[in-house]
Amino acid sequence: MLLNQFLLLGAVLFCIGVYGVLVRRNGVMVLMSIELILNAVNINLVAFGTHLQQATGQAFALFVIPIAAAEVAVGLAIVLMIYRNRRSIDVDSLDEMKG
Amino acid sequence: MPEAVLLGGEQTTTAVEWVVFIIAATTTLLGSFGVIMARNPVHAALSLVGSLFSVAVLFLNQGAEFLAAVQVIVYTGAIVILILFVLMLLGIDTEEDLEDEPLRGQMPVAVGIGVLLTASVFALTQLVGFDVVTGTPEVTAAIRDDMPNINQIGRLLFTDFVVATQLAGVMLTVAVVGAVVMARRPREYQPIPEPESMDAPLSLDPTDQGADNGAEVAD
Amino acid sequence: MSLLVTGSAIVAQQGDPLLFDVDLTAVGIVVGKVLVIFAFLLVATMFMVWFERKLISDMQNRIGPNLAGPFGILQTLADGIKFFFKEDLIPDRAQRRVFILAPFLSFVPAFLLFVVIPFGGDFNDGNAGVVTIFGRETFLQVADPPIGVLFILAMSSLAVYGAMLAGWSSGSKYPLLGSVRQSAQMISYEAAMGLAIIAVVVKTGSLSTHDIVVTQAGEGLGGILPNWGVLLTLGVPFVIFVIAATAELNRPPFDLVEAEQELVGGFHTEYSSIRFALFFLAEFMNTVTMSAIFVTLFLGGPAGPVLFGPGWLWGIIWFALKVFVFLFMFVWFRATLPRLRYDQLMDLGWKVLIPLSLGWILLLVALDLAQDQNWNLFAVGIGAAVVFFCAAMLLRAAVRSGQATRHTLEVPD
Amino acid sequence: MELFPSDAVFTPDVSWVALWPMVVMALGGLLLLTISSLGKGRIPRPFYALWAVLTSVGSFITAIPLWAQVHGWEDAVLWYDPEVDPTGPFSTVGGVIAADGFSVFLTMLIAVSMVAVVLVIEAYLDREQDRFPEMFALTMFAALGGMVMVSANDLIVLLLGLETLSVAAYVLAAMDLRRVQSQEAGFKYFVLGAFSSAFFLYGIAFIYGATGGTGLVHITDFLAANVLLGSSGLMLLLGLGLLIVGFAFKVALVPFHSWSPDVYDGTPSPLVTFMSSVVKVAAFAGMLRVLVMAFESAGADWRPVIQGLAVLSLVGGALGAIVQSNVKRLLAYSSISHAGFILLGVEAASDVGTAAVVIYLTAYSALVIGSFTVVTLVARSGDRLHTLTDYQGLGRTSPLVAGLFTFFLLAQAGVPFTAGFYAKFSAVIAAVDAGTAWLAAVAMLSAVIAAYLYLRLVVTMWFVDPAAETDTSHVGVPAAAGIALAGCAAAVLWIGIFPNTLTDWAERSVPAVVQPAPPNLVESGDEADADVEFEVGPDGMPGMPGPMPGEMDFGELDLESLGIDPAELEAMLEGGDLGFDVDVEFEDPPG
Repeated sequence: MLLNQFLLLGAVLFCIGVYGVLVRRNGVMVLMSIELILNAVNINLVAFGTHLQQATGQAFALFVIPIAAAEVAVGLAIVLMIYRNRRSIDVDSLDEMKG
Repeated sequence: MPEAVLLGGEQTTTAVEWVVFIIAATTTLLGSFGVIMARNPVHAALSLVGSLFSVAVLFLNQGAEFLAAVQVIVYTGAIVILILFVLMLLGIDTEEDLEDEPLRGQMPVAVGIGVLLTASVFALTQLVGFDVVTGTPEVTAAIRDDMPNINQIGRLLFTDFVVATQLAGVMLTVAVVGAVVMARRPREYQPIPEPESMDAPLSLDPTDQGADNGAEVAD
Repeated sequence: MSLLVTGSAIVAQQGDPLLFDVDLTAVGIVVGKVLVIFAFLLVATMFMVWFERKLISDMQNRIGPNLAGPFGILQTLADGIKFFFKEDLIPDRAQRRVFILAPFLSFVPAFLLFVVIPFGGDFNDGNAGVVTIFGRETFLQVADPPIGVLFILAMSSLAVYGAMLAGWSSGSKYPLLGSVRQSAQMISYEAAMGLAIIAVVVKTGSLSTHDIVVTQAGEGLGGILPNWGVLLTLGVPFVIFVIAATAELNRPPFDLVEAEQELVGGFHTEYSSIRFALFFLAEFMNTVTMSAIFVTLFLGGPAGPVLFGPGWLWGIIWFALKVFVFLFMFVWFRATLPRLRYDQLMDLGWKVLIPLSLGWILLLVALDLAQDQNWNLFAVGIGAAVVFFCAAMLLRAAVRSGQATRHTLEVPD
Repeated sequence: MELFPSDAVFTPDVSWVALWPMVVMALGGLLLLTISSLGKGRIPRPFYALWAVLTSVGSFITAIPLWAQVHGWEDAVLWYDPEVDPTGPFSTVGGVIAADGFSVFLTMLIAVSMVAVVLVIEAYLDREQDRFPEMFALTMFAALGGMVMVSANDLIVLLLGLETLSVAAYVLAAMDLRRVQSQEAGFKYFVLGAFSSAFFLYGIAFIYGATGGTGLVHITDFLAANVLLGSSGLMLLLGLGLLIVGFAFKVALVPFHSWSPDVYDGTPSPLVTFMSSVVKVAAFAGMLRVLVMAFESAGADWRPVIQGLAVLSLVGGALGAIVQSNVKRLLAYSSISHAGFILLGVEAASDVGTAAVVIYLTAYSALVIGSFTVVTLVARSGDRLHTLTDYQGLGRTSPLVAGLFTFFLLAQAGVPFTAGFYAKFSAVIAAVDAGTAWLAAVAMLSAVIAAYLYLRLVVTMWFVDPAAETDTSHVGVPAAAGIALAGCAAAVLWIGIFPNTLTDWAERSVPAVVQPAPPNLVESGDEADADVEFEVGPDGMPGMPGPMPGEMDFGELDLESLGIDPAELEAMLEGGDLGFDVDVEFEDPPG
């Protein structure tokens, strides 16, 4: 069973995700980077579960997936809201300039 | 008295496992680089699909069939589709026009953490070796050879993890309610413009870096 | 001395007996099976294209294709050759790489889906569909993973990408609108489809398509009726699945993605030549595959009586006949039903199908539990029906209340 | 030879009394959503506020029998039932939910805080003419997540409680749909929260890899029985470090704090009361249970880290607050400084320290809810007036509000005979008791610095003339907010003047390591033909999951349906070759 290799892959993926969260300036991209981090965690959990010969690792990973889904849903809703509000603010400020 | 604990499965690595691992790990990393490098958000989302799909293959490689299927169904079938949907709906799919940098102040700290982390995992796996794990498995959840993977996980979800399962339901309810609340807006609501004096970390103008959001000097 | 009695959930070894011992013969057999289904799918698709045109023209008192070959049966082939020699256009504003990739993304999942479908074998008298080829026992299906049903869901969720990316990468308005409609529609109906499938899984107790067929091949109610999924689940999930699958396939009356009057050609407006042919083929291939899934989940797959001759052949015959019924149904839908409006489509998905399928699963589980615990089935049924009714009324009231106050909300843009 | 078929299902033992507070909260939230979906626009909003208050009170009341079961009925003030003996701390549902003094007391604290928070939200919604009741439902679900966190005895459950709390909190922060600043605060909170959850998760993954389990009791036992060397030890440390980083982000400790002023600033003011009370209580409770209980034996490894974080937070919070011109940002920094004080109790890793944490969290909740209620009121319609300028001359225009704010600020500064003083005192004592007197000295020094900023705000209110742009209209106190303010003020005074009651409770509010109860065996069929009771030796028994010594009563079983032949069992019992003691009473003796 491979373990070290999975752990290293997880660590690299985690760092790539962290880099993405820090560097990307687009809100949706930040969300995607968070997905990468959570997947790094899942890789670790499944690898440990297989190493320890437990189904617990997989069950735990199964809980990480809904967490990711919930976070994406809420995050996208907030992004949508920011975008909408900003656009109407731009329109409003144009109106002010006219008057 | 016979052994009650089933610690099945020999701990050897087959050539097939190696080959699958190397291919899937490479595509995972390539995809994740695509996510953080791509200029175009839709391309990034596609790279994400590739990366997540490869992770599903890695799960298969580890014998986690159910998890692999769920990974594909939830991530590629729902999460990334949702992301693409929002990108297309807002029309922000061509360049980075939803600017944001929520973590400006934390950058050095977090980069430090990242470096430290990779270094320690590297040390963990390469320098110290993995012969000294003393973890005794909780036999409650030992992987059994005589039962399909999905049955074992199902049993765990409704016995040992029953509280967690219920809580995941509550959490998803909260997410649904939250997303609905956010996504609708009463007709009479007019957005209040941001005051000049306030800190504006997000801006539409790509050249505008915004005020520094650290300590603000009074008066 | 042993007290241990192995329970039903324990199985010694699962899946295709062919794979217990992998050697060159086994590999050869698998490759052979892949080639067979590849050929079958292509032929079935070509037949379906012809069949649809011919049947619709019959229904509309026209003649339809009649020149290429007998009854115009080679018309599809002629069309294919024509497409192949057309000029291949890529719009200037298109995202080139994605534009080229998209047709394959919709074509490949359609093939992969068929991999888990049992298409033959004798399921009578506890035979469990095992056939012997070159001295090796095997199933007449390419792969029987223990998560076959989830594989179906996963592949059908991948199929969205083709159309979605095609529309986006075209760099043009109508295809983009088509894509956005497509993704919303797919997400909405996939939930209902998944829940309908879960009803079957609950009753048959397995996620493997082969095991599902084996269960359905068993003796049904009173020894007269078949033990098919459609009867096991009391009918409703079947209807939900038919509706959801039609929407998932973007076939009429749910073909809003390519509604000609509103969106020109929808997501494939900008496609031409062989790329367009791929989309066209994928669409019909998906129809065939989806019919095969219907048959597998609800109509007992290849299970059926053997009248004479070899059993495995009758499996294939029954399977083909059952698939044909559904192909006919899809064409019939197209010929008779008018297209839905977009809000009707969404309302049907979210406010009718998803709650109904969810409630139906609860009902089935309640009845199962009652049977298991020796409760009075009749009382439990009545109780479940009352709960079902109350929940439906609550939902209706909430929807009404939401509609009444909708004018205070801004329509999302 | 195994007694049970290998597909027998063992279900965890469920003690509902420990779950009722959470169940009430969850049901209340769900029913509120149902009612609001049915009666949209027809039911006045105060009804929903009342509903939320009643649910919180109900949750509190259901926690009383639990406290009584843990500590004895003489403490339950409402009724007395000598029939029930106190069982002491216990855990339920397979040991993932702990019921000990710590969890019960903090559950009650969350319920009480919820009452005040809901009242403030109601006052705010009334002023802003907002009709939507979902804000109440979301706070209730978040409080549920908090309750789960304070009683979680398993890292997975802790994580899911945290996520329930956090997801709701992200939405709440972005809830002011008119101000894009609020959504930006929400997004910032979301990104940081998701980021910290990811660290947290990664930490859990390593701890799971090192110890082979996620249950806190399992970890405690494992660390007591094994010495981790080499990569296992490194893995454990790595996991622990990542967990601490995750917690530090959540409770905003320096240097993981910089989100907190921005988020406090952008979030609708009444919801800051929630974020700074319930969220902090839950996060600190989780941190304390994980570090002090599960990783007690690794104290030498994590205590220096916590000490460092404490020093940085104490000093950084106080210094950062001095230069702020926005009252919400100022209070955000001050709460960072408070978090440093709470760390003093965590760092002590002792019962005294735990009691200090409980006392501090109680006092801090009252103080911070009171303070932010005043901020909500002063912000006027639109929730926009938060600068120091807006507070100039408040003492003259609205003496009542200014007076209460002064009281809460002085209490936060630690003036004697207030809750703030007593809380800081307990934290310092705990640090000295744990042998880290230098830390106590740093804490007192930072308290002096922090006192300056509170005084600066007080002076602004009473002794500075309002500037030209200051809104000098009178700040009214709506009834709902008035009740919350009065409650908080009373609590602050009461804790300050009669600290003994709280100390008494807090000293009994310590987390306990409790082995999970044995699971039940699911039987299919209703015809029981034997009453089976096992006495299991130290190695467990064949066919049963895990070594679970002790007696377990499987109650009445239908042997046939379990695949056990009664006659064969009888023969085995007589033969005595089962390897463990079993006591079977046959209803219908075989043979």
